[in-house]
Amino acid sequence: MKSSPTARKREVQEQLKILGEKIYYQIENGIFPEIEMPSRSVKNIVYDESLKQYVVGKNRVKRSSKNIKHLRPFTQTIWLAFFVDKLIREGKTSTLRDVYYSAQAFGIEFKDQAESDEIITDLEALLGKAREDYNVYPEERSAIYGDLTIEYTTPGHEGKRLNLASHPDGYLIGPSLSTAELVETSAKMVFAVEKGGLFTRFVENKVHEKYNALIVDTAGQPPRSTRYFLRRLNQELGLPVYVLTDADPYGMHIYMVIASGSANAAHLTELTVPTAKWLGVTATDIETYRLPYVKLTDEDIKRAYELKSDPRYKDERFQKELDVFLKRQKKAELEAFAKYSLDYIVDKYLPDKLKEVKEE
Amino acid sequence: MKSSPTARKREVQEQLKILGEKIYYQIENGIFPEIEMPSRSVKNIVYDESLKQYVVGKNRVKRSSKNIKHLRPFTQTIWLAFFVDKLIREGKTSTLRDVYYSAQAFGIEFKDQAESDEIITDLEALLGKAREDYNVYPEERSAIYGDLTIEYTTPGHEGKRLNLASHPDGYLIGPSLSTAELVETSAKMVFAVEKGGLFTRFVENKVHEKYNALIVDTAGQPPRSTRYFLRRLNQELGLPVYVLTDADPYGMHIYMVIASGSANAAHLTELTVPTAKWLGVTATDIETYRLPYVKLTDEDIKRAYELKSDPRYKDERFQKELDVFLKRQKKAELEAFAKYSLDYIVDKYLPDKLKEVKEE
Amino acid sequence: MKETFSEISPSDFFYRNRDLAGFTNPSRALYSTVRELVENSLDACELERILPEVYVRITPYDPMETVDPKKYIIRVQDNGPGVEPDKVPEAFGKVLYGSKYKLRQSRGMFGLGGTMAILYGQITSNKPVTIETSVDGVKRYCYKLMIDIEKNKPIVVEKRIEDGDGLHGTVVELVMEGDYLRSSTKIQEYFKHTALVVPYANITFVDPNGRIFYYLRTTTEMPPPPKETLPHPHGIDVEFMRRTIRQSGEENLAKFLSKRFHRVGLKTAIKFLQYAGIDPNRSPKSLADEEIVNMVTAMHRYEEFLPPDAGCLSPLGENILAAGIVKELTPEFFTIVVRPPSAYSGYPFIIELALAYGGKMIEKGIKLYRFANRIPLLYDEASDVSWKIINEEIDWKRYKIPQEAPIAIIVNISSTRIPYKTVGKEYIADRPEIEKEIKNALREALRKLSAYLSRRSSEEHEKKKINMYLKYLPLIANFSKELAKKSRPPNYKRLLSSSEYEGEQKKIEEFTNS
Amino acid sequence: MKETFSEISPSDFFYRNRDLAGFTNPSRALYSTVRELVENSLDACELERILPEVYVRITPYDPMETVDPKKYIIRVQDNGPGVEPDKVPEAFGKVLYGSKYKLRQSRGMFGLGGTMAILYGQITSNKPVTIETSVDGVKRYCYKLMIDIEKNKPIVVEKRIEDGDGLHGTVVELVMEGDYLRSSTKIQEYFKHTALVVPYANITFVDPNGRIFYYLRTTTEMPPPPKETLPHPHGIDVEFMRRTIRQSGEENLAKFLSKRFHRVGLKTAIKFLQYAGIDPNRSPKSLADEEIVNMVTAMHRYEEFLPPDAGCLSPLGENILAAGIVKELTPEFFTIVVRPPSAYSGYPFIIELALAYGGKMIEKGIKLYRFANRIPLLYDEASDVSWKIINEEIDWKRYKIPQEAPIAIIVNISSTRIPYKTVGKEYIADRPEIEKEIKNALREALRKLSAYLSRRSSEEHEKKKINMYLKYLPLIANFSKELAKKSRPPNYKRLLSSSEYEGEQKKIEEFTNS
Repeated sequence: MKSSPTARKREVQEQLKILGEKIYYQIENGIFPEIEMPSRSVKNIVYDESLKQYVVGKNRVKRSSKNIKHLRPFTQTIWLAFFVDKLIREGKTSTLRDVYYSAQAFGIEFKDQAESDEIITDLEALLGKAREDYNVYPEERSAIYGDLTIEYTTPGHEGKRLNLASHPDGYLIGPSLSTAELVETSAKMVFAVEKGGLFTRFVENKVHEKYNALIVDTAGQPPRSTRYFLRRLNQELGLPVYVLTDADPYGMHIYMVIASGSANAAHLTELTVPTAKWLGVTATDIETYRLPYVKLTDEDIKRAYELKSDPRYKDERFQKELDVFLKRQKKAELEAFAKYSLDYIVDKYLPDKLKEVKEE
Repeated sequence: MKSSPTARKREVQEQLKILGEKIYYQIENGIFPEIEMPSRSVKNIVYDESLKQYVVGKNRVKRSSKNIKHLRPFTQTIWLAFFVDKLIREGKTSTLRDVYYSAQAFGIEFKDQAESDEIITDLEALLGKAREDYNVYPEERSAIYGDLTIEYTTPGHEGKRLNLASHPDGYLIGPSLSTAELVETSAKMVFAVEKGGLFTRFVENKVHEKYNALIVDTAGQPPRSTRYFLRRLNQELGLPVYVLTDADPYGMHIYMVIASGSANAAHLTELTVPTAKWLGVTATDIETYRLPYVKLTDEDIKRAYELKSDPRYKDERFQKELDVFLKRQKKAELEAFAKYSLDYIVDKYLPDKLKEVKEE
Repeated sequence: MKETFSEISPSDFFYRNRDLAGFTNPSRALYSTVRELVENSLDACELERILPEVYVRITPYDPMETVDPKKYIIRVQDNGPGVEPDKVPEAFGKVLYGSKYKLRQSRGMFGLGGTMAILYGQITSNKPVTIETSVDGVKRYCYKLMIDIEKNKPIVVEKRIEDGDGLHGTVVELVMEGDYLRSSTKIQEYFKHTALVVPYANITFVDPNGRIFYYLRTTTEMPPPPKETLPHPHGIDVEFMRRTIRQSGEENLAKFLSKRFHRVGLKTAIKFLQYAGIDPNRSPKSLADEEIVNMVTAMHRYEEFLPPDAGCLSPLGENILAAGIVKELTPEFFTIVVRPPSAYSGYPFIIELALAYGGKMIEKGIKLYRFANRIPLLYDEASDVSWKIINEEIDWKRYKIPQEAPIAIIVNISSTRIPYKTVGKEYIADRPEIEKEIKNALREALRKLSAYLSRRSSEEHEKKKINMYLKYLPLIANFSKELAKKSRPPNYKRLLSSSEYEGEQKKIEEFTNS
Repeated sequence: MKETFSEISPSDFFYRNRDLAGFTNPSRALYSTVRELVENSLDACELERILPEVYVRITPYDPMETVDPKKYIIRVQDNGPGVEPDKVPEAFGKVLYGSKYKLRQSRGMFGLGGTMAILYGQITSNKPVTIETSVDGVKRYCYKLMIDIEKNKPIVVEKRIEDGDGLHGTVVELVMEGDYLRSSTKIQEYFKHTALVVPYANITFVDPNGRIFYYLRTTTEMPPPPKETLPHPHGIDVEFMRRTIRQSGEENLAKFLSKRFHRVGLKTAIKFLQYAGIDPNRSPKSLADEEIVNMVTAMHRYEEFLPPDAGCLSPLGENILAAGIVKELTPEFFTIVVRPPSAYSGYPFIIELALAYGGKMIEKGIKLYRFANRIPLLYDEASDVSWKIINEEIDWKRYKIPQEAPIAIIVNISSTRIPYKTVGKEYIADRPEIEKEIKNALREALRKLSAYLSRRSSEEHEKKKINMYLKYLPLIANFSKELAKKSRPPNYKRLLSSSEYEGEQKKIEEFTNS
């Protein structure tokens, strides 16, 4: 991603105007308006070996207002285009939920938020831009801490700078941070951790100083704004990203989504950090470090089998880890290292694993 | 709450030492050690009219190591005392989850986190201090934004100051912020809102400037650290607190817990803001503002009936609102105002309601 | 100690084991009595093609007694053909004696029911039963009978001849211990069900509280009377063959088979005997035991016999069933499926199935009305083959019928022999042949209901479609104006007037990530 | 068209309705045949207190036929008392004739089973049944019989006398169409169940494949033989009273009642007659019909009669049941509850219930073994009163028995009259009196199991307790040292040696916010 957030917003506005003109022209000429976009059907989602992520294939779908079944989603899509155009012009953001409710003011209905989320994703596919580019954010928030100076582009804060090591509870990765310019950092790497508890532990144990690192709390499966921000840290600042998760199939998959993206966002190629590395906690670590564990649930086992046949996991290392999960039937949490002491994970486990990954 | 966070930590350490000495003395004298604490049984939780909150009554329970059924929780409690003493000495914090795992390093078992959470609450009752005072925090985090300057007491950041209007995504209310000294503010009031989406809307619409306000995202039912912080804003800075929630029985109860505390924390009296006011969204507002609504669920209805007979709700206004809920069977979300426009809630609803509350 | 042996009479056997015929307790016995007597009346009328008028009354024997169980007088009166006076004592006072021991469809199966009711009345009240009957309307014969149970013989206590008043028919009145409190629901249900399949009858029921229930005639069409028939070769056993041979007078086997068996002509008989390797010219009585066994086995295996002719059966017929459904259920939609005759073990049967949907009388969910030779079956529904089919064999999803749709299913099986599982005659055994016919009938009915529902919904659908264009096109026009920053919306009215959009019914193209 | 009437014989009735007695199809018929014949053998032996030796063999009739259903030879041989030669034809060739039509407990109830098996054999194979019997071991009488079904009469096809070889007993051998493939599970289950309650019998079963199953005797104790008994006043009806009066020779009612009814002495008879307002000196035969009805009604209501004496019953007894359970189930724990005799409608009955737990043979969950007069009941378990009690009436939580605990429950009801619901004799009707006894028996057994389990667990508990102090006290000592900033832990050893902590078993004080 080379273009800055500001530039991208301008691009989106241009695309929306062209879309409007096209539809206007069709109607004026007595043609039922129609739009075309890449198909997001499962059949059209393919794994791209070189990008190491899922991408949408070449199939495109037409949505025509002539087709009675398309009429409603067609209108919803055009309304959304109109709505986000207005958001950008006014310098406002909206949550996914706000979009759902806002429609009513314009005579548009969504039967539930799932339906409006679906249309938001459609617009992403149509424009080839992430929803953050048109100011729509989810509510979940994750956080960052460490020596990074940013400059806001948010209206009212433009030009102001902030150093992200100034608040030890960490900074929320919200719309302002997502769209801020990255000015300067002394950091050499990024640790993305799955949990707030470990994030606090890392800050308290000065991992940012000891390792010259930025620390990111992904708050579980990271929201897209966080994946987008991780990518910027990686691409714009050239920082390697290391991911720490719980030792279970879902934890592994948090890493994988950061590195290779999700099938849901296959239509977007700028949300991944292909060079991100998974430090652990691996299935093997449970044995090596004799961690307290619980039995895999049926759900976990099912998930592990799914991942085994997922092309993103074809790497031998991941296959092996999945096999260990299935064989030992154990899972463990990041907090499990507290069995030894609160510092153990920082002072012992982290150096071990960094060494291991670098030797690979 | 008069004493500063730092002073309170010293108090806790003193209490822990006395506890240890008492047990040491008992054992040395051939007595099975025992401790005594206020009973947290439902029978011993009473509503205090003057404090307008639940408090524990005069019943006390003895936990004796002689009783085989007490032996295990007794040991767990003493271990926890030992563990948090260490935390404070080392200037570290721990999540609830970390406590659960840390026990293993000392030969103590908890069968699940619910059990360790229970013991943490016991220690609160034993010492009469909130767990934040002995450095144990939950993972949930809420946020604050607005013109407030704080000074950290966190090790490594002591004496550093930060203005909370400097990061538009808001500041996490984590351990550092909770324990910071409140230095200076130009704010005249605090808005506590239930949701991140609305929090962002308020920041974007400059509610902090228009109303000279601090904006707090409670992230649903606020974690205790946030209630503790709201109380500090109210008590130390003398700011009135206004609460905005979804229009349903659970939303109402978010306000009520901020104002009058929860039964779970009846053993602590320093987590409430008795003067906090509920702006809405009320059941009546759903009709007045013709908001999009959904039907109350069975769960909601059950909850409403429970609240009706709750002494905290005996005020006529709350009884009336609960009756409206039960009669109309409707509930609505804060985002529902987006039906009119994204600005409506700030420009129209908020002034209306502030006026209404002040006229009361 | 030596064993001593003794013989008991059939009456005595059923007296000792009355549970078996549905006379388990005072409540069940009262219901069984009403049912057996009403069925006898209906059977008698139908056999003579008389439009039935049946009057049923239950009165407390002693008005001062208030607590059930107590003694009741049960009176059932019909306008049937009456019973020949000299047959009366044995027809009503002897077990295993009656007019139903032949291969002909009738409601009664075991020929036990009426006499069992009388027997039960006698042992609980010690009162004789009163029978009044007239075959010609000129003379009415009035009997009072008891049964000598040990000897299985009627005892005539009193016999009078009265003026017939021009009315033919039979009245049975007996006294028995019953429990109306606990059986009233079933008894009323019995009448309602019966009314559904005999819309050509007038039935009046006066309950012990004096309340009168009328079930009125809405059609004068009656089902054809059942005929007696010869046994089909597939349905016989060795014992039956031995008996038939013993009674036979035919000189050779070919003639014997063609005269004594259903669906066997001379040609078929000869072809079959050749198949079985038996000389067609042999005398039937010359067959050795072993040869009889072999011939019966061959008959079961020989597949060229035509299936049994259902001409001897008396199904309800579409018209009568329709009249009953319209009268008792007033549905929004109904369909009747009459399956072609089929047979199990050599007994012919016909399945008639009706499916009714909606309207004010039918409640949500599936209500099953079961009939066997027009007898309502009310007990043990869960064990019945029809219920098994509804629950286990039908893929309801296929028919796109909404869950909890208000549906009534009426199944009537007509046969010379209903395969009940118990003497209580309450549920049909699951013979594969019967299962198949009911299944096919139900499937056909469900297809029709499914077609009806989808026709109804597609009409609604068309209307909805036009409204959608009217609603959405103006919105699209306006948003495009805003996006393109134009000063006025594009003219979408041309699209609305274009007839083009109406044709568009193509399958939706993929457009969601599902 | 006029109705024609005809009479049929009891054989003919059951021939036409053989479904009713469990002869529904070749698979069920084979099972029923084995069962009826084995039961007759066991009954005969037990009546004479002979330790039973029963040999059962099923052989294919034609070894070349391979597909079921096909013809089988069934042979059942016992060492019983044999049948008087002159009674043989009627005992085996006539329906409703037998030794069981009296008030005495026996396995057979309807006196139909054996003859039905023979009848079924005849109609499917046309072969005579072979009976060989010897009462003295000197002469053995060998009969070949057929049944004239229409006349309900035996036909003696052959009669021979052979040397008895010193062996008494009876052999029945018949040929019938059967389906062993589909009935083998039930037949084997039948033998296993039977072995559980007749541990005093040797049973050998040779299946059609030549496999031999032995069920060996482990005790020589036998239950007391059942006795014939007079009817109890609560269990009679008007018909019965009329018959008894007709046969009576007593000069007055007081004597009549005391001689003809169970539990009625002269004093009781007089007290009762005073209660009923009838002069005790009247002759029984002088009673009018109405008076008989009133007397019977009064007898039912009079509560001073002693309950029926169960002396005529032949329950298994604890020893025999224990022997059977140890032999067939080898449980970790078992308990037997024998309820005091009770009665329903004047028929005495006794419930014996055993509950077995654990061990290698009993699987997880509840397995129910049902017996009625020692007959295993294998079909329709779900409809049985015992199953209803287990599922609906027992509050299992009360007994703190873990879910899925391996439990076997054996219920045997002994009575002069078992209230079956069908002729097939497969499940017990839910009479309130019987329900109550089974429920009480089960509760008592569960209390004992519960006590056993808690005794076992409290021993484990005591050991655990001491270990807990050993584990936790050192920890407490150490943490208190740390908190108090002392240099050495306090001396906790004294606490361990104190005997005080062992006594502490007080109810836990409230300490959690629940």
